[in-house]
Formats: sequence, C-alpha cells, structure tokens
Amino acid sequence: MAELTAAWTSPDRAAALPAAVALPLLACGAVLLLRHRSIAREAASVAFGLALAGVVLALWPVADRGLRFELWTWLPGLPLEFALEPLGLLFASVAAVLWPVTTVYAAGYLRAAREPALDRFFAFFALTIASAMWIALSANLVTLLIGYELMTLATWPLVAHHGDAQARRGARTYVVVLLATSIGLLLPAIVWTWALADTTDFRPDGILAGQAGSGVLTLLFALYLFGIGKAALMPVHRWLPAAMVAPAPVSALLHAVAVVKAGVFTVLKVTVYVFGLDTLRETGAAEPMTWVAAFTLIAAAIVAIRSDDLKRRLAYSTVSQLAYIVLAATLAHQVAAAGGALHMVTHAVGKITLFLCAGAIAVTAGKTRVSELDGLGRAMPWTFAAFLTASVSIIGLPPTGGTWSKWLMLLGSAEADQVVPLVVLLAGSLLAVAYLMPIAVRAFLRPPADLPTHGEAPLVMTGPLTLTALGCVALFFGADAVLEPLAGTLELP
Amino acid sequence: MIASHYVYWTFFALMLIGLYVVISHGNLLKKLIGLSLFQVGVFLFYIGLGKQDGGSAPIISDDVETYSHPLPQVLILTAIVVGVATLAVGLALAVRIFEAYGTVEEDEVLERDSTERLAERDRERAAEHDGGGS
Amino acid sequence: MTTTFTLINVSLLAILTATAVTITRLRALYEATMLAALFSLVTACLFVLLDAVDVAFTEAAVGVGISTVLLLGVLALTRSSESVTPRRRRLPGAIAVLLVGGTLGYASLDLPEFGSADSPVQRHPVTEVYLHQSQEDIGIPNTVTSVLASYRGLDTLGELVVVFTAGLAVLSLLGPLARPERTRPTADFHLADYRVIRVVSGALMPFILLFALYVLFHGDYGPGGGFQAGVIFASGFVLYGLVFGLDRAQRVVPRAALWLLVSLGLLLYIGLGVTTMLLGGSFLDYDVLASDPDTGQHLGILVVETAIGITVASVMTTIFFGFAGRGVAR
Amino acid sequence: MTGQLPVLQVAVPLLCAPLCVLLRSRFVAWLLFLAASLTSLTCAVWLAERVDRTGALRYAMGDWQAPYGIEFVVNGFNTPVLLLVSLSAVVAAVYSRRSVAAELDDRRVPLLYACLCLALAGLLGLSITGDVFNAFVFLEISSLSTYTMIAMGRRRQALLASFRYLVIGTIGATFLLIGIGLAYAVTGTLNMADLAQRLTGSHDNRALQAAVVFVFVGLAVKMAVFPLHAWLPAAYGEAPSAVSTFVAATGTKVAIYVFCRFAFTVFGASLVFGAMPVDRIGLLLACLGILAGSAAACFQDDLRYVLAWSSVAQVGYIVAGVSLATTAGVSGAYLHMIMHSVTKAALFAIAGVLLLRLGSVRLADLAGLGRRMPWTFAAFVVAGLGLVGVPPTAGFASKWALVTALVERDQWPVLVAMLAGSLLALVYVGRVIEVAWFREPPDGADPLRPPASMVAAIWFLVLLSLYFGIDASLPAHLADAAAAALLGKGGG
Repeated sequence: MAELTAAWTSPDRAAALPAAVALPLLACGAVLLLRHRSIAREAASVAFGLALAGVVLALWPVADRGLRFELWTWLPGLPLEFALEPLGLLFASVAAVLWPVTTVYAAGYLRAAREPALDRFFAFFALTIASAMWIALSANLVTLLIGYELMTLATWPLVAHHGDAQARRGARTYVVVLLATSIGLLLPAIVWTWALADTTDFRPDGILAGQAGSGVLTLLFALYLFGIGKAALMPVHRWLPAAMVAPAPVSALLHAVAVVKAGVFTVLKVTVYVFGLDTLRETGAAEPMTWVAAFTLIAAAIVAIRSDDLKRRLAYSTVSQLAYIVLAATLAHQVAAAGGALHMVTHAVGKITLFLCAGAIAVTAGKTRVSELDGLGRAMPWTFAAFLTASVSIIGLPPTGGTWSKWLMLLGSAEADQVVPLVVLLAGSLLAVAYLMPIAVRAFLRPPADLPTHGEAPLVMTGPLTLTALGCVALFFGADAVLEPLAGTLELP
Repeated sequence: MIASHYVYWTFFALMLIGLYVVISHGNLLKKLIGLSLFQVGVFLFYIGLGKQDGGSAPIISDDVETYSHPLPQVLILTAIVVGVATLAVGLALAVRIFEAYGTVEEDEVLERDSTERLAERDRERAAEHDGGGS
Repeated sequence: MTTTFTLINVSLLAILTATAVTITRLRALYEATMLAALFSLVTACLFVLLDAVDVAFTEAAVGVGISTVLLLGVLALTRSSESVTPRRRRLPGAIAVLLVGGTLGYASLDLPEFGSADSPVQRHPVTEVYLHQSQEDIGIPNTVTSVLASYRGLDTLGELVVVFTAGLAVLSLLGPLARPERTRPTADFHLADYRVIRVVSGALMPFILLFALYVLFHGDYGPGGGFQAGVIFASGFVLYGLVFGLDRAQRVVPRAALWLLVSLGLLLYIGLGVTTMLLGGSFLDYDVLASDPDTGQHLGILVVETAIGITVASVMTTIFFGFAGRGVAR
Repeated sequence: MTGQLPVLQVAVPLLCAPLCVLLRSRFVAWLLFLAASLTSLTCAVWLAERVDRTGALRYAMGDWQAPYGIEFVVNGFNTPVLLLVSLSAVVAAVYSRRSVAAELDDRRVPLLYACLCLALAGLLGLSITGDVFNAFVFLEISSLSTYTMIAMGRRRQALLASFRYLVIGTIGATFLLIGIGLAYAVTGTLNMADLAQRLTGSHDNRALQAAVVFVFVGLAVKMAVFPLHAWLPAAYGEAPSAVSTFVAATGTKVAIYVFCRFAFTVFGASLVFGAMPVDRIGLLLACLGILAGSAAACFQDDLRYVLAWSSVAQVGYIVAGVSLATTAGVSGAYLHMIMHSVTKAALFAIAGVLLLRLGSVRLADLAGLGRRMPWTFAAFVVAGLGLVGVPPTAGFASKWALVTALVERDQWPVLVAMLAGSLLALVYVGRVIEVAWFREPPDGADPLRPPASMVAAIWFLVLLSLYFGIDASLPAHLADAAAAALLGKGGG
C-alpha cells in the first residue's frame, strides 16, 4: 500500500501504468453491477473509456522517461512489471482512444441487430481492453504473455456471441489456433530466451546479442513469429477469417485494434527489444521470415480480391496489412521499424472505420456482399464517404495517414538495400487498390439494383465512423507528433 | 550358491506362482487366493532373512545362546494382519459384485458394463433423433 | 546346517510348491480353498522351523482359520467354479512373472547366505539392542512382543488401524446398512439339532475363551499376544454362530456391542499414546506410565495387547457376521 | 507441547476415526472430520514455519531413538506435502457436508467420514515417517480406506473399480514390501537416514539394485505412472464426489513425494539416476503418460472420466520433473504437484456439484450449463484453463517452471510431449466448455442453485489457483525449499 501511495505522489506518474490496466477492469465490474440498466451500463463503459484515454494520452510527455512499476514477483527471478516506452504507448493510445468510440457504435449496432446478452458483451469488451493495456505496458515477456493469453480468452465469448452453430465453429477455430500457437510455439520461445539470456526484460538493445549463434536465433525468431498467432502470418492466419462470425463492433475491435495489433505489437517488441535490430541485421536471423511475410502479404491480398463477402474481404485485407508490419520488422532497419509502428496506428484507424462501415451497411441495408452494394452510396453518403477515406488510407495515398507509414516502410527497405521487399510492398498497395476501391466505386457510381427502402444509418453509428475517418486524415498531418517519442528510441535520423 | 540360496529361490518361486494367478486369472476369488500366495512368499522371504543357523526363537532364556532375529518376525506379523484385512475387504467386494452382476468373472463383468453403456448411448441417440424430429 | 533340518526344510518346501501349483490349476474353488488352507498350515510349520513361532501361530490362526472361513463363506454366496482362463490372459501374467522372476534371481546373487550369522541383518546394532538391551529396558523374555509393542509400537498401531479399516469396509459393504433385496430364508434346521455337536461345542466354548485369555496374557513370555488371542476369541463366536445360528449368536454379542468394541480397542491404543504425551513423554513412551520404567513398559504392553485383542476379536466377528448375514444367493 | 506437533498431526485424525464410528451421528462425524483436518492444517502450518526457521525436526516414537525405534522427520521436502494434504482435507470437509448427504444413504455417512479420517491420517503418516516399513503400514492404511470409500460410489461400476484398485494396489504395496525387504537384507536397518548412510558405496550390489526396481515399481502403481495407471480412471470416476475431490488432490501426490524421498534421500541420486537409468525410463514413461492420458481424456463422454484421465497425464508432468534430478526439475515437479492438486480438486468438486444438481455428468447432459449455473461454470472455466496451463492460472506457473527445467537440460523431446499434452488438454477442456456454454439447455431447464458450502469450497480452490497463478512466490518458495532439502543433503 505504501508503495502505491509513493508511486501516486511521485512526479513521474508511474502509478498511471497500473491505473491504465485497472480502469477497464473497473469498467468490467461496473457493467456487471449495472447489468439490468442498459443506459447506465453503456454510459459507464464510455465514461471509463474516456477516462482511460485521458490517462494514456497524459503519458505522452513522459513517454521516454522509462517509467516502471513492479506489481509483484511471480516466480523467483521473474517479476510481473509494467514499463512505459514509446512503442507500447503508441499501442495503448490506439486501443484507449478507439475503445469509447467503438462502445458508442456498439450500443447502436447491437440494438439495431437485436443481439442477445449485451451485459456479457460489454463486460468482455472491457476485459479485452484491459488485456490490451496489460500487453502494451508489459516490461518483460512473461508479463506480456499473461496479457496475451488473457486477451484470447476475453475475446472468445465475443467471437461466439451469436451462440449458433456457425459462431461456435468459428470461435473454436479462433481459440484453438491462438492458444495452440501461443502454448506450442510462443511459450517455448520465451522459455528458451530466458534460458539463453537469463532475463525476459525488454531492453532497448535487445537481450539476445551475443547469446547464441545465428542458427539458433533464426529458429527462435521463427518460433516467435509463428507463435504470435495474433500477427496472422500464413499459415496461422486461419483464426482471423474464422472469427468473422462475430458482430461487427467485435470485428472492428478484434481485427483493427486490440487483437491483431497486440500481435504485431508483440512482433515489433520482440524484434526491437528482445533480439535488437542490430543483432538481427548482423546475424541475418530474420531473413527467412521476410519471405514468409512477403508471401503472406501477396497471397492474402489475392484472396481478398477474390472474396465477395465484405467482412471476409476486409479480414484478408487485414492479414495482408499485418504482413506489412511484420515485413517491416523483419527488415531489421530503424526506419522500416518506425514505419511498421506507424502503420500499426494508421491501419488501426483505417480498418476500424471500414469495419464500422461494414456493420452499418449490414444492419441498415442488410447487405453483406460486395456485389450487392451497387448504388448504396446515394442512400448512405456519410458511411461510404468514410469508407472511401479509410480505403485511401489503407492503400497509402495522401491526404491520409497511411501515406506516411507506407512511405517509411518503403524508405526503410530501400535504405536496407532490399529490393524484393520493396517490390512486394509496392505490389501490395496496388493489390489493395484492387480490393478496396471497387467497393466505394460501386456504391457511388453504379446505379442501384432496386430502390433503397432505407436511409443513412443512425447517428450513434455514423458518428463514430465519421470520427475515425477524420482520424485517418488527421494522421496525415499529425504523423510527426506520433513518431516523435519513437524517434529517440529507434535512433531515427 | 545352490546350497546357500535354494531357500530364497523357492520363496521367490512361490511369489511368482501367486503373481501369475493374480494377473492372469479372471475369477475374482481366484485372484484373491493368488494374492495371498504371493504375499505368503514375501513373508517367508522376510522370515528367512532373520533366520540364523542353529538359532532358536527369540524368546530369551538362560540356556540358549543364539537367537534368530526378532525384527523380521515383527514386521511379518504386521504384514500378515494387513494381508488378511485386505483379503476380507476384497472378498466383501467380490460378494457385492456378484450380487450386482451375477458373476465373479472379471471378463463377464466388463462385458455387462460395456453392453449397458452401448445401450445407453443408443437410447441417447434415439432421444436426440426424436427431439430433432418434433 | 543340520541334515535333519535340511531334510525337513526341503520336503516342506516341496510340498508348498506342489500345493501352490495345484491351486493355480484347480478350477473348482472349494478344493482350491481347502488346498490354500493346507498351504497355510505347511507355511506355519515352516515358520516354526525358521524360529518364528509367533508368526507361525498367527499364520495358522489367520491362514487356516479366518481366511478359510471367509473364503468358504463367500463361496457359499457365489459360484464355486472358475471359468476357463482364456489364452489371451496368459501373456501379461507370463511377462510379469518373467520380469519379476528375473529381477529376483538377479537380486539373489548378492543376498547374504541363508542362515548366515554374519549377514548385515545380524550384524546391525539393532540386533544387540532388541535381543539383550531389551531385557534391561523392558524386561520381557519374548523379544518379539517387546519389539512389536514398544520399539515399533507405531507399526502395531498402524496394523490395528488397518484391521479397523477392514471392519469398516465390511460393515459398509455387507453390513446391515447394505441389505440385499433377498433376505436370508430362515434355516429349517441348525447344526444345533445334532446333539453331539451342540453338547461338544457348548462344552468347548469356555475353554476356547479361556485359551484366548491365556494367549493374550502369556504373550510376554511365550508365543502369543493380542492378535492371536483376538482371532481365537473370534473363532469361538464363529463356532457358536455356525452351530446355534446367526440369530442366537447375535443375541449373545449384539451388533451395537460389537460397534462399541471395535472402536474401543483402537481408542484404547491411541488413548494410551495420548496419555503418555500428557504425562510428558513421547507418543507411546511407556516409561512415564509408572514411577519405575520397567513397570511402565509392562503396563503399556499389557494395555496394547488388550487393545489389539478387543479390536481384532470384534472386527473378525463383525466380518463373519457380515458374510454370514448375506442372503443365500444361489 | 509444540515438540509433539509431528505426532499430533497424525494422531488426531487417527483418534477421530473410531470416534466417528462410535458416535454414529452424521453431524458429529462431519464435525470430527472437520476438526481433524483443521488440527492437521494448524500443525502443518506450524511445522512448516518452524522448519523454515530452524531446519529439520525429528520425533522419536516411544522415545526409542532411531534406528531402534520409529522416527518422524519433518523437513523442507515434506512440509509442502503435509500442507497440501491437510488443506485438501479441510476443503473436502467443507465440501462434503452436502455432497455426502446427497450421495450416500444416511447410515453409511459416519463410516465414510471415519474412512476419510483414516485416509487423511494414512497420507499424513506416509509423508512424515522416517522409517521405510512404517511407510508401508501407512500406505496400507490410506489405501484400504480409499478402497472402501470408492466402493461407496453410487453406481455398481464403483464396486469393480474398487476391486481392481484393491488388487493392483496390493500388488504394488507388496512390491514395495519386497523392495524394502531386499534393502533390509543388504543393510539390516529400516530407518531411512540409517539406510542412506549404510548404502553409500554399494552401488554395484545387485540386491540393492533390485530393491530400487521393486520400490519404484511399487510406488509407480500408487502414482499411476503410465503403464500402471489402469486403476485410476474408474477409481476417481466412480468414487463419491467428496472422496474423489480429496483423493485426486492428494493420493498420487503423496506417492510421488515418497518416490522422491526414496530416490534422493534413501537410495541416493547417484545410485538411482547415475548407476541405474531411472531418469531415462522416468522421462520416457512421463512422455507416454502425458500423451496417452491426454489423448484418452479427449475421448471420454463422462466429465469425471475426462478429469481422471487428465490426472494420468498430469502425473506424467510431475514425473518428468522429478526424473530430471536437477534442483530446477524437482522444484518444478513440486510446484506442479501443488498447482495441480488445487486445480484438480476444484474440478472434481465442480463435477460433484453438477452430479448433485443435474443427476449426471455425462457431457451430453451438460448442455446449457453456462446459463443454468453461470458461477459454477465460470469456476470450471478457470480451473479447466489451469489444466491447459494458460496464463494467468496456476497451471501456467508450474508448467513454466517445468519447461524451464527441461530446457536447462536440453530435453527437447520431453518438451514437445509436454506442449502436445497442453494442446490436447485444450481440446478436452474445450469440449466441455463448448457443450456447457454454447449448446442450448433442454426445454424447461431452470437456473439451478448449488449449496452454499460446496460453492464456497469450489471458489476457495479456484481463487487460490488464480492467486498462485499471478503470484506463485509462496508455492515456489516451498518447492525450492523441498528441492534443496532433497538434493542438498542426502540422508534427510
């Protein structure tokens, strides 16, 4: 208790770290307490969300001061500890800001879609955010792993929310793939790391430098990248399309913000703070995985083009875009890594917009297939305008945030003298044009197949999705501010 | 070797005969008889360890010089009692098994259980079908 | 090793092995049971030959007496012939026998010579303590009794607990609490209808009980002790039950009394331990029972033997009543 | 009076057993069992604290010094076991009040409690004794009372389960007896410390090697190590719920402790793991047990059999840790012993509640459970994930320790088996969760309320497992002390 008080009163605000994890937990408790009063329940959720966003954003000025907060010692030599560093703060900010937005949207969506058991939904939603905070702030691999698994479990009921046979099947694939990879590959990788380095802390230069030969490091790196199933590298991406059975806000949260971003965040964290970019570059341990990432990037994009189901197309688009970040990480170059980190943010904002739009279309117009969207843009101008903006951002064209992240990644691969990744990155963007643009184009330019019997989606849904679309544009102008704390850590030129 | 060890070997042989009966025979009562034989072999082995040539029972009297060792005897007294207690419990179980299944052959008991389980599964399937149909 | 000893020894061992082999091959279980009794009897003789008179006494009482009675009782309730052992069952047994036999044979290569006075067992300092020091510490000629009841009193307590547990098991499985649907038809006649049996067994009863008491209290000086005495007591009741019928036997020793006695013996033993603790000694340290350690040891051992006798007799009787009270199922 | 603690630990439950029979009241018998287990727990805590402070304690029975008499030894290696057994007994006591009343006819209830007292005394005695033959006697006490309790199960299958356990268990105990006899023939003593002292330097004595084989095979039966596990599933699956809760948490664990005690402080690691290949055999059997047990658990359609088969697999984990014969390995094994006890007891307790309220624990009958008994189900999910070893449950902490120990010795095949076992655990736990949560309950099924005392017992265990999952320092401290006591100085 004394420690806690000291931490609160200390000038460097280390207590904000556990507070960031505790707030969503409190939200979860509040939702359960208020489970019979729907308005109060959701208001509490949003309020806690705003508070969390406030707490996390307030940490930006102290991002590089190395705040630490030790919870307790879990096993001898293995403390559970939080630490603040720019990458984690980036992830935490994305999750914390998008949570209240999604909550508002979810309240509208779930009512419109007449989903059951809203209390369970919001409770586990908050729990997911808590685990995201935990992951973002972890100071070592063990702490991170605990949050990582918690997130899988917390999202399980969300994916299976419908409760019908299809949802059960999807949720089963989701849980089995994620738990199997993490227990089967990630856990041994972490233990191995511990055995090699005698610590699992995240350190700026990595902890594995000089601890093992390049063969071992290559194997270990592969274990990590496949073990982090949430990063959806082929062939462990199967859970992502399977989880599309979830309600749209869940898809938005899962596949744009919390889960997949937790995956790529972990990948970045492992590359930068466990292996160390220099070590990776010198040993070439990451090279084989560059190829896997490149393959995933292209293959997933092609599947996305061939999918008619809107959510499925978005899901494969996610797989492809995640591969961008993994690819950037495997290049083991500072600029590329910064681009990856930025892409984590821009893709999150862009993709959540797309999913929110898809949900709005599904409940308002009842359409889930790309081929059915002809002419819908006239009935739902706001929704599709947002969709268009987000598409542009994902593709990586100005004036959206995606421009910078893709630019940095391209720059990074060029500086690292890697030609093939450069080509792949460019090709991926072209493919993104092919799978995203037709949607908005059809909606605005094609004549409608029949007279629409509905108008725009309700405000609680259009509001959030407009907000996130604006976010895409805002990132174009604010990218520097986002990257600033990171620049110091990664020693960007 | 033979002269000094044949007694042990016979005891071991008795154990093995008992062990074979326990493992191979399916009749529950025969198993218990086998178990007793097995244990008696072990008891004899223990007592043999305490025996001393030319010794006598370890009851101290003035006109005896050498005694056999009392400790193995004490151990085996305990072990015999444990053995008969186990036998009694085993027999009681055998009686109840006979009342429940009408047999004391292990194979037949297992067979009856498995047919019961199959029947139950069939019933369940049938019930599921009815539920789906209506 | 004297020739006579060897001769007797070899022939007894031969009989034992032959009996054991025959038992395995017999499918008629009555016959197998009788042979098992014979086996125990021969074993008891062998025990005497190996200087283990107390063990021999117990083996005779248990193997020939209690075990046989129980087995016969069960056979009366169930089928009495074994079905043919199928071929597939033989293999696991054969493998186990080979493995165990191999290990035992291997072990015997380094076992001390049989009957050697120089084996580790004989050389260990406990031998001296148990055989000679005990005369001063405890002062009882039968060292088996002093080791049993005092040096290793905890083992004996454990043994009594096992007996007690067996009593509980039989009570819960076969006792009045688990009555079968079929109740036992009242027998048309009792063995008591035969005058000779009635008179003889009636006349024997006091002698059996007297003998039991003698065995109980003579354990300090010769073979015998609580356990053997308990079994003899129980066999007295068994005889009574067989001759005069279960109902009359139960009138003599009511169930409630048996329940009481079963627990009482064990309580007495543990209570003795607790008493010694309360008097400032260790658990089962009889020295503190009286001002003179010798007297204390005598007193302690007497209480122990009595406790064993009470529990064993009542448990064995309970077990017999349990089996005998079961309906005739065939 | 504190000097008498080691014996009070065992004597109190022993004293309560005949009292249960004598007083023949259900309530009094329950009260006696509760009192006995609470006393044992108090003694265990007290002893653990004293051992932690001052080192090993010895207690000479009847004031006869070892090796002439029997001694009790309390040291780092058995305090965790004493704590575990007596704590499980307390939880089982709280839990059993309603469970036993529902599953047994009234008049047999006092007998069950008497048997529980005896089993408790037997297990505690087995853990605390420093004399090999005395260990055999206590083993028989606990076994015989366990056979009796299993036979009290509701279905007729319980009788055969009990009989088979009796036969296999007795063979195992007799093997132990043979082993003890051979060791006795070589040394002339039964005291563990004395044995260890007299055995040093006689590694090539063939009788001694055979003694090792017999003792370990005998114990392996009680531990349910893979090819000798046949008795376990039916025994745990058919016993009354309170009994399986208690026995699943303690029975095999105590046997494993005795195995460690014999391996490290009687025969000595250099004989067992150096001169004889017990470590390699142990690792092999552990792998097979993990895989076979987990796989079999996936195919069961009765929840209690799923749990029982999972126990077979979990024993494999512990044996693997012990077989490494390193400090890290043994410490990991102890940790897993503690964690698994808590988890498995919770799961069997939950199965008992379901049996009470639903009348069956066949998987098909669990449909819709998540809605009918949400809290009980939540407890099941947490404990079930503990079996899989998902963080932050208790199972993760212990698996972490075991995996670290394996990596340290480069035992990759075992590691793979262990991880495969975890994945299979995910399958069998997932099957249950899926049926219970996502399948529709039968028509007209109302929410069910389990009895408060049973819920309290279950949640105590579940929260304890969660606590150990996020802060494993207490059990880890105990486990490290145990490993240090076993490996540090022989002779115990």
